[in-house]
Amino acid sequence: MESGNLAWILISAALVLFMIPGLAFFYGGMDRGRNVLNMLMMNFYCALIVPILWVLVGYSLSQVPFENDFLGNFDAFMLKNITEAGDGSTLATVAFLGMFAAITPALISGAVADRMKFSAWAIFVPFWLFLAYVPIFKWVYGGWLGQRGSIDFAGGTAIHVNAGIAALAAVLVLGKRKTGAAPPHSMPLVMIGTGILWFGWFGFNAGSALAANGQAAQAFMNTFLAAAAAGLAWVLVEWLRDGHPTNLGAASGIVAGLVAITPAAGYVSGASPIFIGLIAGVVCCYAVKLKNKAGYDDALDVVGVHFVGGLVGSLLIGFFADPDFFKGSFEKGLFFGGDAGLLLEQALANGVAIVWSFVVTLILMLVLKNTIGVRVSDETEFNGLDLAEHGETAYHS
Amino acid sequence: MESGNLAWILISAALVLFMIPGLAFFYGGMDRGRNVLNMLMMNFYCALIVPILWVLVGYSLSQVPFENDFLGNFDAFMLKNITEAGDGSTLATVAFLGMFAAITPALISGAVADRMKFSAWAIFVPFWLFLAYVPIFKWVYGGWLGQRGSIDFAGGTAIHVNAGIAALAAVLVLGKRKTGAAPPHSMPLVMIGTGILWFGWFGFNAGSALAANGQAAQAFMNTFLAAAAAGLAWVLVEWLRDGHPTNLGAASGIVAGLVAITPAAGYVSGASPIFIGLIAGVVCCYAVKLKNKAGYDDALDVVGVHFVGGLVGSLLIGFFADPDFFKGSFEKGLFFGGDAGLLLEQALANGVAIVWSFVVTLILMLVLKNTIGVRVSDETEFNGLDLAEHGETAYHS
Amino acid sequence: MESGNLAWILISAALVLFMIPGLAFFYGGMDRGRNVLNMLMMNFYCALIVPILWVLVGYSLSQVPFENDFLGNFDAFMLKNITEAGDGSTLATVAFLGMFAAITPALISGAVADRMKFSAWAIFVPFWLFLAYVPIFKWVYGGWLGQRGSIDFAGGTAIHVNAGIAALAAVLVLGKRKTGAAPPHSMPLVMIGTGILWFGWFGFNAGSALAANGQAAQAFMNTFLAAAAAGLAWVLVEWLRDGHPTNLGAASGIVAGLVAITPAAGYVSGASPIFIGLIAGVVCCYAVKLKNKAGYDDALDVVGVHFVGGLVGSLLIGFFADPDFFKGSFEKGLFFGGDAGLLLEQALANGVAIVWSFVVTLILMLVLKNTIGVRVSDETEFNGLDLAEHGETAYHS
Amino acid sequence: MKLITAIVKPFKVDDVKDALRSAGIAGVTASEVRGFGRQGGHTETYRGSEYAIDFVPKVKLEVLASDSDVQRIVDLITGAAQTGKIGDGKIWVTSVDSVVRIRTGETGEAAI
Amino acid sequence: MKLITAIVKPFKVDDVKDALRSAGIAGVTASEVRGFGRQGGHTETYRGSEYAIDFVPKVKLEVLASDSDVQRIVDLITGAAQTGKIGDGKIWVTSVDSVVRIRTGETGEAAI
Amino acid sequence: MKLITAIVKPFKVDDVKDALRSAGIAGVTASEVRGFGRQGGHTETYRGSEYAIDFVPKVKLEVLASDSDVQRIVDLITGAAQTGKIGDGKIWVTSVDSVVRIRTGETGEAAI
Ligand SMILES: Nc1ncnc2c1ncn2[C@@H]1O[C@H](COP(=O)(O)OP(=O)(O)O)[C@@H](O)[C@H]1O
Ligand SMILES: Nc1ncnc2c1ncn2[C@@H]1O[C@H](COP(=O)(O)OP(=O)(O)O)[C@@H](O)[C@H]1O
Ligand SMILES: Nc1ncnc2c1ncn2[C@@H]1O[C@H](COP(=O)(O)OP(=O)(O)O)[C@@H](O)[C@H]1O
Repeated sequence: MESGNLAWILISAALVLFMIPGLAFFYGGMDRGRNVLNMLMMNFYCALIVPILWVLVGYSLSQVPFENDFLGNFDAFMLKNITEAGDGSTLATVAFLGMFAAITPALISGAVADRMKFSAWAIFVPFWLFLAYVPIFKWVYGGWLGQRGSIDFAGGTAIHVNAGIAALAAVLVLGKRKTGAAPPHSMPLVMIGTGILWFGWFGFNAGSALAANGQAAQAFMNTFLAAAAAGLAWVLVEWLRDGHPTNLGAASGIVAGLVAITPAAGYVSGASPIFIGLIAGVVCCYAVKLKNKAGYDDALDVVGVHFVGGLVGSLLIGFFADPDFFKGSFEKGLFFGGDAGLLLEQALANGVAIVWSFVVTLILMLVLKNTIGVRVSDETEFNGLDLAEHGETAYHS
Repeated sequence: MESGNLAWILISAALVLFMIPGLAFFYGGMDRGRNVLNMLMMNFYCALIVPILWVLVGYSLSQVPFENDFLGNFDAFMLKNITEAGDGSTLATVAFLGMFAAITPALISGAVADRMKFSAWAIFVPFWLFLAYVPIFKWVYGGWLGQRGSIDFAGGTAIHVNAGIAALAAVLVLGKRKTGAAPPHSMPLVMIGTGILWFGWFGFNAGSALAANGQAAQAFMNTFLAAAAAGLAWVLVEWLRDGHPTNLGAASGIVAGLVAITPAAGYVSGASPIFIGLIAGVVCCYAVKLKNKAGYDDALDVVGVHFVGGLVGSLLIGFFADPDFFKGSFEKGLFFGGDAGLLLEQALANGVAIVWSFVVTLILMLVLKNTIGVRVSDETEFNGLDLAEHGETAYHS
Repeated sequence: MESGNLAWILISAALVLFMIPGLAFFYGGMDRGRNVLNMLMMNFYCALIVPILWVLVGYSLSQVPFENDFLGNFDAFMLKNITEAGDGSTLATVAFLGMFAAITPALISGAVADRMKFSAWAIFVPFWLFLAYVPIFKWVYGGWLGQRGSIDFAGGTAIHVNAGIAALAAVLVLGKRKTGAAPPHSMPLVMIGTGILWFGWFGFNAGSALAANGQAAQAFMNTFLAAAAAGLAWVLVEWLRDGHPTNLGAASGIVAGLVAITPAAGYVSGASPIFIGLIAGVVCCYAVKLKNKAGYDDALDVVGVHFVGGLVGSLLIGFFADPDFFKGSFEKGLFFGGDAGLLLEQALANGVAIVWSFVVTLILMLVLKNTIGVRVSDETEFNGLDLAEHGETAYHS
Repeated sequence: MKLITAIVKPFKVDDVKDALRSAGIAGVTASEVRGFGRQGGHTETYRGSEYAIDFVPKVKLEVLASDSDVQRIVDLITGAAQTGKIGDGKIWVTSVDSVVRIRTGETGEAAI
Repeated sequence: MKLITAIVKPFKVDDVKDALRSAGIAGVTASEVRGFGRQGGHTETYRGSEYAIDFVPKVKLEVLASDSDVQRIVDLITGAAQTGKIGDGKIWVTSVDSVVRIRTGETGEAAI
Repeated sequence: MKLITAIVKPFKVDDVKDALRSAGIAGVTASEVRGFGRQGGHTETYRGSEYAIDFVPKVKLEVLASDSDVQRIVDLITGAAQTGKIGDGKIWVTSVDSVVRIRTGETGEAAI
């Protein structure tokens, strides 16, 4: 592998790792001051446990051999047979993918905020990794869904739709917060997280080309434009509807745009990312209000931003995919001379991911609920999880 | 393009994007706790609106065709004719330059802090982009100023002098704050911004070589040394003059050094960046006090740091430019065997940029003042802009 | 040099620079709210003074000519004879190494927190750089210790053991804080620092391959795994021992793992980084409590994390070194078919570094104590160093 | 006129405020305080070292009232702030000599 | 001796302090409080959801004074803190039994 | 019953609390305040511009006590909070009409 490609994968992997604290601050700033450490810990915990599981068997089960349809095997247990100090390309790729595996369950933490027992979360994460993440990842990348023709550049279906729908299942089991919603305890912390997320997402998306090439450059440009467009759209909707353009709106829009462009980043070109961003920004801005009507308590809008944003982006591939530009072997989108074939495959792949992820998450949460329990005591909920669950307080003078 | 060069441009572009939140925190920490969100929003807004405008027509007007003297055309409207997934070098460059376009108006926000209507800012930014940034950028890079012989590696004239003098024009129209100056509400936030800015500036300067080559390495080294030298100089002046070395002094000096080395980074070598940094640190440390005597209210010292720092660095090129080292085609500086020719060209280019930017910004602000108005109400100024302009409060418990 | 390799060194150097603010926030968040700016300033100061000293004579003394045994010379004074804009590889390496030189004394600041005069620190840093860092660096890399066979990939001995034992010497001279220990004033700030540190450490370790190659990829993977394993280990020990898994535990474990893998990153493979991380996490988690028994006041546990972590990692090389994998010319570790030779060399190198660094730091601190004094007044200690030493206050409303 | 001062648990503030509002009480001034009493504090552990935090967060509410309203207000607060667990807090009443409304300069009961 | 307590708008604190200082008043103790009264609170909107913030930021000033100074101080504060808009705040006066200056142990008016 | 209010230096709070606890005093309410008095404030300098900070951080302690305990508590606080340097703070005592313990509804001395 050319040194430039390896350098690009390595720095991209580092950027994705950096997104985990970024996500923690994005969520933690939105949370109450007495629960922020619990939120940070739920995220950092994913960065501690998942890498180990990933190199032990996660990578192997989700990738090896690449051609099989449903699940990998144990051939690359503890990176066995990946002994290539001379080149490093596979090692770099395994590390890069390990970052994705670590951040995906972390996404769910925003939904269960303010009330989930940390011990239950500590068990939830590894089980969810193997029950939901590894199989869906396999099916989408090289497995039966991918082979049918659906595409997912950097993880719209495999990551955002997957984690987003799991968030819904999790909060349905968990129940509503007794303490209700509260305004963000530190908007600057939210914006620090947002800045890190956007920065890191260039690695997430453009790094997924696994080389520093034209597709990476286009994915980079798309990541830039879709985030801007979605942030702009969200802010404008707010301005017209609520009377104020807000920072949280800008931040939410940016993230929604990044989510939506994730599956499409390496497959669309020209003005398409702007349209995808604008659509995702508007749709997610309304989608986060669904929970009030539907009655589930998705604390920090994982469903409204990640599930909806990921689904919107993944389906829009069916319209905007442009294989001519990329000289790629995927099908054309409806707006680029294709028929509905790709759109249907996208719908199918997401449908399968939704059903599978929802069901296994529901079962996992129900098992946890009926064994060790999933909720903190009411007293802990009112007094804050930081002290009761972690023996720490976020701020002292 | 070699993959290593493309990787370098892409990561540099991501670094420059990251500077926008960095700048937001640098400014936001210095601001009052009740205006910090307005400050963040002014910065993030630039990252939302400018990318779209840039790919629509900004890039085309400022670059295409490269040889013309005054202004580009619409040939690359919405990146038309930039269809090169195979290589990616132009796309990456357009994205890289788009980051510069986004951060330049954001620089101005520090001056107008605490009193400018957000709606006025929202209109100011796109107009300023096309009236001031695009033409000056064109003239300096490839246009009539550049063709005469002036040089500007990463945007001393085109970015810092330009935005810095625009900041002066803007506050002259805007008037003084009724609430006066206040100490920074969160110095840690200022330092978070400073850290991100320094980190990102390696992409800004060394990335401007548009390749991972010797010039990039030298620009990198210069960015490292000038920031350190200027930070050191500022802190020492403070220590001797005011009795204390301060964090804000270190942060301000670092930024002043980064600004001053920006135009020179790819043209100077050896100990030159240290001298440029030391000079910029001392000069800017005194320049920020000018406003008290001159009577304009440049809230967070955009004039004193960016205008003065950028001008100092740009003129010092006339002394320190070292084409032999770079085997470059630019003229020699006075200290390296040249005559005053380069210095005069630098002075001319900056003079033109100053006059143009000042005048168009003044007109733009006067038009805004006499139409939608540029200032918030006194009550909003006293109670804080965050709540009135954005319906948000930075911190809750 | 291939552009991909240069790009990798440059971005790695930027990442290491970014670690300095990261370290500042990690320490500053742990400190009291009235001393946080002093802590930040101690760290940022290193980033201002060291780069200048490094290019003046530091690099030359520690490297030129590469073959000598004890100390370099002045041949590369102010980068003389490093005139290679065409390629840039040496310049990039000098910058990269300059970042290491800057962060090493900064590590010590955590120990002397809350009571050291800033003027004493300002003098301590440059002297310590030349008395402790430069010679040990020389001996380990290319000098007599390295020639004997000890290895240190990215600075376990030369950086962490060195700074860690110096911290011990410094606090022995300095004495205990009158104000005692206090809980962290801002855990989110600690976690921001932790996130930046982990992110930057990929540059620190994987960049030390000085190329984007297989060794870099392995060092990257090792950095990922060891940090995760150590963070996990620390949190689990806490959970079992103290009843709560804490954020500070996760952060401390991550840093301990990063420290421990630093010397080994380019020499170990497979599951070895996980074992190194687990061991470092457990050992350091207990080591930070030593100070209570031994009676020295290492405020933020520089000894327990950096000295102990660095030593553990450096000695474990004697067990885990795997030259076959890397096709390297170093000796085999005990677990990979070697004899105790490498372990003994590691012990010797660290022993020499410990004695030298401890003694010169002790002398330096004693001289400072008996000349300008090293401690602030009791009143300053009680009222906080930020105001008295820097004329600033961290937070205003 | 009297000043009624109540120390209550933070998460009870909204309940008390709503109870007062429903009963037509026009104003309250609240502040963050830390209390030390029968309700113990707690311990926090950082890197294995324990820190005893003796003070627990409370909110202090102050209500100016005419003499005739005092008992009613005290009862309202007691009712709304009670959880029955240790640490519910105290209410005390002191006499006020005079009151002024800054905006109008009104004094006495009219200023409340 | 009396204790004068004033609730004022935050941006008026400096004016009040300066007025007291010019009039030779030696000391004040200030604290951040949140007030609920005729002046409504406000609404904040996050992701389209509204949060009613009923309490508005105020500052509480406490001044110990000898009986003869009370009226003068009340007038000074009223003058300096008045904007004429709702929410300017209240002043109330209570009687103090005794005062001690910790540094010296002085008591009574000498301790103020 | 009386309410004892003390303004003390922040780093003396723990000493005072410990002194009260050893003497069997059951409860205290503390809050962060800022004081303005003989002890001057300080100046901070940012980018060469000076900002006068007139108020210095203090802590306010409030202790409800039965009449017979008052002198003892005042002495305890004075003893524990004294450094002898300007700015040590004040203690003042006011009369309390009635006290209620919210948890139980107990009143009077039993509620303290
Ligand atoms: N003697 C006292 N003086 C002032 N405040 C007190 C006193 N005793 C208790 N408090 C306040 O009341 C709060 C609750 O008191 P505590 O003794 O813990 O429980 P309870 O309210 O059930 O009696 C304390 O946290 C403190 O703020
Ligand atoms: N009855 C009351 N008891 C205690 N504080 C009060 C009372 N009424 C008002 N306040 C305080 O005075 C502030 C101003 O009162 P408000 O009714 O809003 O306007 P105004 O001062 O113009 O009458 C309130 O925010 C609150 O802090
Ligand atoms: N007249 C006063 N009314 C209310 N508080 C006061 C008064 N005078 C002083 N204080 C409070 O007491 C603190 C200490 O007072 P100061 O005059 O500085 O020193 P000392 O306590 O030595 O007399 C002040 O910071 C302020 O909080």
